[in-house]
Amino acid sequence: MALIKPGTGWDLVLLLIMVAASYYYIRKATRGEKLPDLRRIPAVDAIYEGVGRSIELNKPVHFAMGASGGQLYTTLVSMTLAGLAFLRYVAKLCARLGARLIVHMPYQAESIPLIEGVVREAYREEGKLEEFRREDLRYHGYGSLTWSQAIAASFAREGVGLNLEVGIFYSDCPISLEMAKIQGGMNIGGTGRWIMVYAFAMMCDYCFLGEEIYAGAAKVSDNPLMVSGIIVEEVGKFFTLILIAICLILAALGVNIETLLSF
Amino acid sequence: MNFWDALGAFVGSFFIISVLSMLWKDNPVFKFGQQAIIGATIAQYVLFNMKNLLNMAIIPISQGKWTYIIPVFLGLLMYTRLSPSYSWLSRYPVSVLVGVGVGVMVPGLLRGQVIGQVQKTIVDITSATTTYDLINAIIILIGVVTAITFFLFTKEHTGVLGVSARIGRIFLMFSLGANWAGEEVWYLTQMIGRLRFIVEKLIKGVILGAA
Amino acid sequence: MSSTIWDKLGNIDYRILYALSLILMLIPIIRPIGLPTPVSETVRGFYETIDNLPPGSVVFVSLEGSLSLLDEQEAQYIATLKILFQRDLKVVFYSVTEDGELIYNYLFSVVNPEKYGKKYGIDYVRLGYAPLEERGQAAVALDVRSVYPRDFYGTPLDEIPMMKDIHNWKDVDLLIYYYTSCTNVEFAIRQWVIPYHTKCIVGTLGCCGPMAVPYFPDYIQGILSGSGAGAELEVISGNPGPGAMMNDAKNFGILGLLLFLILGNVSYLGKRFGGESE
Amino acid sequence: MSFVRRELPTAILALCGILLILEFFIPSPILQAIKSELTTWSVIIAATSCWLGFIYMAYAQLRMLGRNPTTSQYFWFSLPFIFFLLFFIVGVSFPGDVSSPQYRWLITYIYQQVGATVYAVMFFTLSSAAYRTFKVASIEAIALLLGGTIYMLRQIPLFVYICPWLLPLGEWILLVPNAAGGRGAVICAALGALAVGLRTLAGREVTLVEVR
Repeated sequence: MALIKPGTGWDLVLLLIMVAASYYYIRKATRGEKLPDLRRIPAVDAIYEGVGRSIELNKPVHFAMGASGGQLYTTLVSMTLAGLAFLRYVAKLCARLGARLIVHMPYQAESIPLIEGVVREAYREEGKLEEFRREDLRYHGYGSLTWSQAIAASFAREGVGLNLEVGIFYSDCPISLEMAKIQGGMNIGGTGRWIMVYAFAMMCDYCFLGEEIYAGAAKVSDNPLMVSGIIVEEVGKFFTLILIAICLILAALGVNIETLLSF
Repeated sequence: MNFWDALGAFVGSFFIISVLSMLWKDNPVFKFGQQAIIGATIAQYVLFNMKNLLNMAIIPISQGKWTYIIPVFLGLLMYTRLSPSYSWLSRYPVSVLVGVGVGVMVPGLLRGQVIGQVQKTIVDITSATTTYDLINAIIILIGVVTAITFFLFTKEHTGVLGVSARIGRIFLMFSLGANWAGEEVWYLTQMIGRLRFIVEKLIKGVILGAA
Repeated sequence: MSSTIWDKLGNIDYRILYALSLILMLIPIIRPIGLPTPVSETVRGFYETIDNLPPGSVVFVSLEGSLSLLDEQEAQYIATLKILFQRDLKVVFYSVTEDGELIYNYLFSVVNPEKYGKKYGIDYVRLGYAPLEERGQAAVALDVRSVYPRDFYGTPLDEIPMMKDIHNWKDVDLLIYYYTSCTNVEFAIRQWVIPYHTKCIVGTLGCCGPMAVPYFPDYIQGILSGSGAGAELEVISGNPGPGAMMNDAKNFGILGLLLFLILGNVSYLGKRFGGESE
Repeated sequence: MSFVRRELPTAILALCGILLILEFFIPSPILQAIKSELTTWSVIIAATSCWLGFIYMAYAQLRMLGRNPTTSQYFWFSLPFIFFLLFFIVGVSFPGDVSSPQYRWLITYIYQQVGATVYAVMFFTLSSAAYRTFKVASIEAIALLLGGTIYMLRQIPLFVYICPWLLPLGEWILLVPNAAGGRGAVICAALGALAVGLRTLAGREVTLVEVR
């Protein structure tokens, strides 16, 4: 019997490289050594500005992870976690600066404990636990249709200063983002699902293009351990580029790439 | 047309108009539809999940599959979030869920979205039979490589990397535009379908049909 | 501060755009116009594949559909059903989604087989619903009865005259494969076309079409994508249906947006190059 | 106490994740059985927690009513509950439950119409967004504009009739530049997600660790 399943060899190589890189950089980060600098992501800086704007206008800050942004046990869990990192950041900012935060929760009820935990903890860390309001964690029912309507209604009735949407988005963001825009809100957001990124690119004042949400999540966490994750990603990207180059050379030499990459 | 179909035409049209009126401004008709549908969809969500729970846990447990008591118990722990002093208990079910999530996510990403994509990009070139195919495959390769360089975070986008990242950005924009167009026309069809419902079922079917 | 004409062109109230589009769409729905519909290669392939079948051929129709996406495929279904019933073919319908059976119910109420002189059990059979993923399609190809021992109405397949000689892929002359999840086209290709060289034509959503195009015409002989393809099929087969009206409404509905795109760019260019002239 | 509150859940998370990843690589019936058991567990856990949404919705509605207890507020307050009961009671009281014709009627004429209309509304919101952003302002914006309009017109029969070359050009945009950009973005997003996954398994994901 083979030790590993056929066709998974290269996957294992990539995984091991990423694991090794994670180990190396997490250790480096815990020791407090200096990690490489990251380029700026304008959308991250804009969140602070947006919260300030909301206070000036005396309008609430809205946060959403998508109608189905609470997926914990599916292949999209990474985006849920990235969304939660942004939620933690914006909740802390709101608590510190005194803005009202309204969270539009996804329909997956199993994610609610995590969402409330993150918001409550953010308020606690800022020493403003008494300002945490559970009724501002809104649940809008099942599916993107009711969610889109409810979020649009909330913008119209309660106003919107900053609308931050990071997480898993299907056909729900085109309505919520445009409605925030029409109500005079400032939009910041992004998703890892490439097929929906166009809506963010077109409707947001600042947007995270695809995987920038992960980098952004690490940046807003203000934690060297999270930042080390981006460096790990970079290792993966360089590996991919090198793999493409090597495959091209081998292909030119007549090696069958299809069989090579499916060992 | 029987009574229920006619009533359906009215109810359906009312809800269609209720949603469309959101584009004009917030109004009582929209608010009615929006509040009602929240209740309706929560009922649907609960029904759907209770059915799952019955089929996947309660019936198997009654047939002697005792291990399923554990996930039911873990699921109940989720409700401890409502009490501040016991809320930490909800970390257990969340941990199982996220653990399973990461466990199914990582393998899927490796094969389908990294190695598989690299493989496709290279094989497109090696398997091209005409010059046209070959040129296209090379354009795709350039697009993939430059798009990856656009996403590099540890290097400032200047010099060669700057040019490459710019080209990558242009490819990404093409992709965003095409995605927009696909969805736009698809939603247009949906809009036409709704107008057809009102015109054919309500106006032609009920109002004119009854007259 | 007075705003120039360019500013005004760039800041028209969106609600005017919305209203304009709505009115434009309504015109052809109330009064169909019949704008020309060009027939594309992939739709021609779809039609000709059915048209070229010898009389008595067996056609399997696999339907993965969802009621909320019906607008996009309704015209395809109706036109295909009409073509199938107008010819001397034996058709087996099955669905892989729960909504599929509801769609069949609706379709058979619109395209009544009796009107075409077709009898249940002799000219066509409904097998019902089974949640077939890729493995399910493979099982149907190997042995229909392993997945559908009985038909939709609960009759064992062996008691149905038409099904007596239909057992597996050897007895299937054509597979018509409808799907709504873009990558599922590969199920049909991997489980029917590559192993058994079954002829296969597919119907799908507009957004999925381009992903099926690379398989045409080597693996699949025809593609219908979106309601537009349904209209084309109506034209080529000479059966008018809902597709033509959908097409007219699409042609009209997009005009408002195009006008606004032009206005937006005129405003931009005007501000940039002729900003001073008020 | 800290161990039960913090380390143990993190260890459970890592264990579940690593077992499932191992299952992908190692051919073993035991791992396969564990995987299918764990995935079933997840669905059961999620299904058990389904009432949480209802509780939060009810809580928010109650608080809103408490702040402004007028007659009209009572009406708006009760509306979601009335429809909840309507759907719930119809959904459980007829033979066939949610497959009964009565429940299907509710779904067809309310749920589905609202769903499809929400999709339809997006045609309008995307149109106004395009009006705002599709400007010939920079090379990137032109790429967005070209990719968008050409592929849009390719799907409109009238324009294909007037300019037949829109068909191959639209297809080309979709299959070449769109595929290229999309593929690069997908690869990078996957690597980002991988990094998040590994960090989570290592118990270093801040949002998960901090929640009490």
